[in-house]
Amino acid sequence: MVDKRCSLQEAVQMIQDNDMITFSGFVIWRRPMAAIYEMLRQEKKGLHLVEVNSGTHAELLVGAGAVSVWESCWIGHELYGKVPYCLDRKMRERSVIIEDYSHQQMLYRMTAGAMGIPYLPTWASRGTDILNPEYDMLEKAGLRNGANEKIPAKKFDFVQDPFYNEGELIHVPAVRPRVCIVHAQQVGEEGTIRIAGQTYSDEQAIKASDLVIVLAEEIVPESYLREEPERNLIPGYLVDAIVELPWSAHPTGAYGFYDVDGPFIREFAAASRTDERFVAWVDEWVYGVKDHEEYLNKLGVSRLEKLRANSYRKYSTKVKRGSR
Amino acid sequence: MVDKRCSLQEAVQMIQDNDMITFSGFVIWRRPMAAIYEMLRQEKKGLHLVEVNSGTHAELLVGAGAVSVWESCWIGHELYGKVPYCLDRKMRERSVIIEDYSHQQMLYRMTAGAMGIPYLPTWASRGTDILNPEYDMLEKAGLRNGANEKIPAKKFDFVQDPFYNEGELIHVPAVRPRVCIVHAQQVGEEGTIRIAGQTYSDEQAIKASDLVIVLAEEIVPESYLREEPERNLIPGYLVDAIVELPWSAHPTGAYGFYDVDGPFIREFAAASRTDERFVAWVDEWVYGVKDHEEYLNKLGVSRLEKLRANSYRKYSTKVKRGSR
Amino acid sequence: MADKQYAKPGEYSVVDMLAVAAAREVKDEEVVFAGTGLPMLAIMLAQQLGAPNCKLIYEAGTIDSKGDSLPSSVGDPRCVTKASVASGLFDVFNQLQRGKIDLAYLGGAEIDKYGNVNTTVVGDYLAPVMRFPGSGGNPDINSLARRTVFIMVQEKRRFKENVDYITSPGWMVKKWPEGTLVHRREAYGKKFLGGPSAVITNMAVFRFNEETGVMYVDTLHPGITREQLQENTGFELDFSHCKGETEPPTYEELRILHDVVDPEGIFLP
Amino acid sequence: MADKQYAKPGEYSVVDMLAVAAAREVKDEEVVFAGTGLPMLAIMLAQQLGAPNCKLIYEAGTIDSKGDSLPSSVGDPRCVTKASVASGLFDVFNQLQRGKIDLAYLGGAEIDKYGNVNTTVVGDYLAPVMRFPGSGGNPDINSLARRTVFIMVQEKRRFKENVDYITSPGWMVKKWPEGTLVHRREAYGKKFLGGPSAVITNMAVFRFNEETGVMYVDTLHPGITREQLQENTGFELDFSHCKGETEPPTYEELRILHDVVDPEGIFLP
Repeated sequence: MVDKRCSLQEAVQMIQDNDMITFSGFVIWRRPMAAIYEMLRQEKKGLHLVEVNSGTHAELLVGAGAVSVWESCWIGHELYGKVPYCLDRKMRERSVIIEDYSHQQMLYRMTAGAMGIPYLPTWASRGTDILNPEYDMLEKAGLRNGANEKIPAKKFDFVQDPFYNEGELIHVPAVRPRVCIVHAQQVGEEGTIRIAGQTYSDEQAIKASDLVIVLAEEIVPESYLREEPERNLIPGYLVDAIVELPWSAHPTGAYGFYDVDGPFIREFAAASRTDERFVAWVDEWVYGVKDHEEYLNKLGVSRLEKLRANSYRKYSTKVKRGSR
Repeated sequence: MVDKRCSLQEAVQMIQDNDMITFSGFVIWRRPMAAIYEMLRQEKKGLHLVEVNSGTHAELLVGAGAVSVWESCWIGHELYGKVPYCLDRKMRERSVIIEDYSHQQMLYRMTAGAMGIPYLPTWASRGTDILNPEYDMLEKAGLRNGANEKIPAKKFDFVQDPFYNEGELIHVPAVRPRVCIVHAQQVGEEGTIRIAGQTYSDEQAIKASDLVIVLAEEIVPESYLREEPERNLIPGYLVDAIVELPWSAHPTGAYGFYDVDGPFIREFAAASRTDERFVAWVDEWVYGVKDHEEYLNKLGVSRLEKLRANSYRKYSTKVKRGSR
Repeated sequence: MADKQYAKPGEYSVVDMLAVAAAREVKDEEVVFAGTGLPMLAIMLAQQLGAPNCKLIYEAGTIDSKGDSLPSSVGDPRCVTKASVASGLFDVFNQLQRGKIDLAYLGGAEIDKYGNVNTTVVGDYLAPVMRFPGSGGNPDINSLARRTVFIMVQEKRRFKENVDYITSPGWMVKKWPEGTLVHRREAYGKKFLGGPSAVITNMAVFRFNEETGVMYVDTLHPGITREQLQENTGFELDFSHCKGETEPPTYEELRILHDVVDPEGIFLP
Repeated sequence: MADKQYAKPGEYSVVDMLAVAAAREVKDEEVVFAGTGLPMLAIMLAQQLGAPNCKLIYEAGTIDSKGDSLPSSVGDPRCVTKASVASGLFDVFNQLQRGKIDLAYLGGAEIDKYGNVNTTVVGDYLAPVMRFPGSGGNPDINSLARRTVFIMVQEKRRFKENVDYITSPGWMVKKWPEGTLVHRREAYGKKFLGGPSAVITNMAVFRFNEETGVMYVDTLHPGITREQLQENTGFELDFSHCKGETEPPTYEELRILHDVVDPEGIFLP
């Protein structure tokens, strides 16, 4: 059996400049943040992000200048920051191409990739400017010419239903990322992935991608996961690299392990307002630490222990979330 | 809260003659057999079966003359009978219309129904006679004229991929059954369904259908099922009727509860060779018993106890399966 | 209903009024889609009051959860507590498209008189002034739920004659490739399931004439005048169907909202 | 390999030979789709021998199971034991279409010289003589796995110049709407992933010339003559690439097959 375990540095070295890439998680939950930081340290460039939805992790990559194309439906920090300042800045600088789809459309694009078909039909979001043919930004940038086999020839297609005569559907093209980086609570030593709680769109993101890197809170025996195969999401042969790395989703949260570190994200979101403050923030929290272990030590035990989930409730009962 | 619990008789009364109908399970596993028997007792007629795959339950309905259209990919009794004698007989009599699709095509048809879209694209089974335009039997029978809104205008469509230029895909029309009858191991009193083991295509069949009837081995407290919502398949609001009925999949098997009753199916398969023997068999096992309880008593304790699953292994360790 | 004890102006905040008015939109047994923030408060309040059996769906993949700790986002583990099903986006978006969602609560940065909402950019899309977070599931939910209720802040710059970009479809939507505005019924044809039924702000409740697709004032919150409302709106308001004052929060509603739904003060400071 | 102890004719059955020959088709680490019956025996034997890390997928929805009790069907609870994932058809058929399946074992009632298989009807489809069970997943798997191995009974009526109905596609398939026979590579274009690589019967192993799409005899099972094989075949056989005799089962293979894989005698009486 092939041993897929490796260090975070080795795993991130598998990502190439200009890769089409996607991630596990939902906005500020179960994002593979330790790998994002390491991508910045390794100075990845020209990434083409395709995400069912986006969040803090992408603001970091965009702010650091690692991203050339962003295709998704939403970016922000939820309660901890409503404006995606990095993407906003790069958009106005015209250094990042933004291709807007709706959430369901992005989900279906990823699902089509996972199903091995080039598109899926949907009724979602008809009548909106998302479908405005003038707003096909990859086309405007000349990137739909077939030179890059990962980029489809069209943003959308409109097709009449010939079966039930229900009208005009939207066909959305599959996305087929070269890389998916996943944060999971548990992975077996052969690669079986178990996600606890909501699975978001992880199954589709993983199955649509050519190369799958998993950061897991813990590696557990396959024999344990195989006692209840109904609870597992992904078989091992779809996984290429496994990194055991506790707290590797911080500051995003992970069901059963830890809550979102709201103040941390709020500080980052505030710092992201200007390029200078963004640079200072990453100098401190990314380049200023050698690796994930140093990052955790910088955060300190008290901070992490407050975030740690109650094992019955699956979320932290110690974290202060509101004004009371 | 609406109380959805009812008797088997009441639940089966919800099925109307000429309904488009589908079932849970896979060939000879987790078929709602008690409801099939009751459908025969209530003399349902003109049913339009749409099934991802078919099996013993459908041979019974077809043999009894309850079926006018069968759309599926496979029918038989696996190891216990390779020939679908009832469908074969009705086919030659031309009293049942057979519309052949492949397994993946039927699955995608049901999935399209569950997704609320009129079709799905697939690459599966290109180059075969399944796609022969001369073999569109609903068209030949004049049933694709729009009079029945459940029947699509075409059997297939062929469409070029405009996004990645990968060639000609098959579009298969959604199926939208009026009724789905499900056998589940557990259901909560509000209708939450938990299926143990393989879920086959139950999720798609249930979600594609307008009316859902569940036969459950046991009704359990919702609070128990809600302790682990990741393990549940279907929320209660998608369920219309709940019948608590142990052994209601017999002679098919149910993961964690009982094995397939091979000799019973083999006897039925043998009896199905001629109309006379079929009639004698249903006279004994369907019309000859008043209800499910009488059926179970006729089977007897010894027979059922041999089939009962070992609670760790999830299958019976007492049943004799082979020649040794 | 006769024994309802209404709170008086000053005893509740505008956010309280908003949450209470929104909660009253849901009927019992309905299946409801809710996003982060005020929608969560509204639906959880409704579950404690007139709609104990309404089923709450979160976009990230949970169905009918019954937790006792308010989630701060739809991806929060608190959304999973005592749910009927915890799954993922593919489950819930498919149910939406299948027509299983009765009501959805949504938000928006800008809205026009037809209920078209913008959450994407300020200014020309091809030379934008500012980026908003983007559509999320707003247009999907808004195009496929049977009724949607928008919860918004009432400001002149947010209530516009025309939004810069239609992120989420109202009653008059764009028909492509021409981009002409047509009625939603015409654009959606057989797959028309419904549309925006109310817009609830800190000042008023608006509803729609479903034939013309135009928004009108249904009720004004206690203490708000027509003039104040018009001053905070960027298009001319239709008061011809105004029924008067919005029913204020009751003490019981306020108690539940602050003590049961959001005792930590996450969305209600 | 030098110390292999081959069983002699008479010490094994034709079914043993079939299962052993089929098991030798799989390479270690491959992802393999298997159906009910002999395919299960073949793949489970392979896992005990040269391919301990091959991953077995069952159509009903289990992936890489490692049970110690032979399933009697792909829907059997025994398929779930110690699996990596137990899910449903939507999972496994999507993986198939995504190109993740290296090898599949299939069966058939009739086959032609191009590897086209019929499991649907005997006679004209519009006036059929007899109904078979139907396609099942055979054509899906056969059109989307990288290699497929057919396990069949060698009879003249089953090995036909042309099958009555192409249920499952071989190397020369029908192009619709005309129905003309074209090479699979031409019909499948960019989505060509592979095709039938072997047909294993009780008498011989066949392979395909992938350019012409025509089946040829690769090896004859011990004791079978070319004349006997031709007598049991409905089209003229190509012996020009025949490598001689099929490697017979070893005593070790027979022991594993009967004592470990099918000790209950479900498929091996």
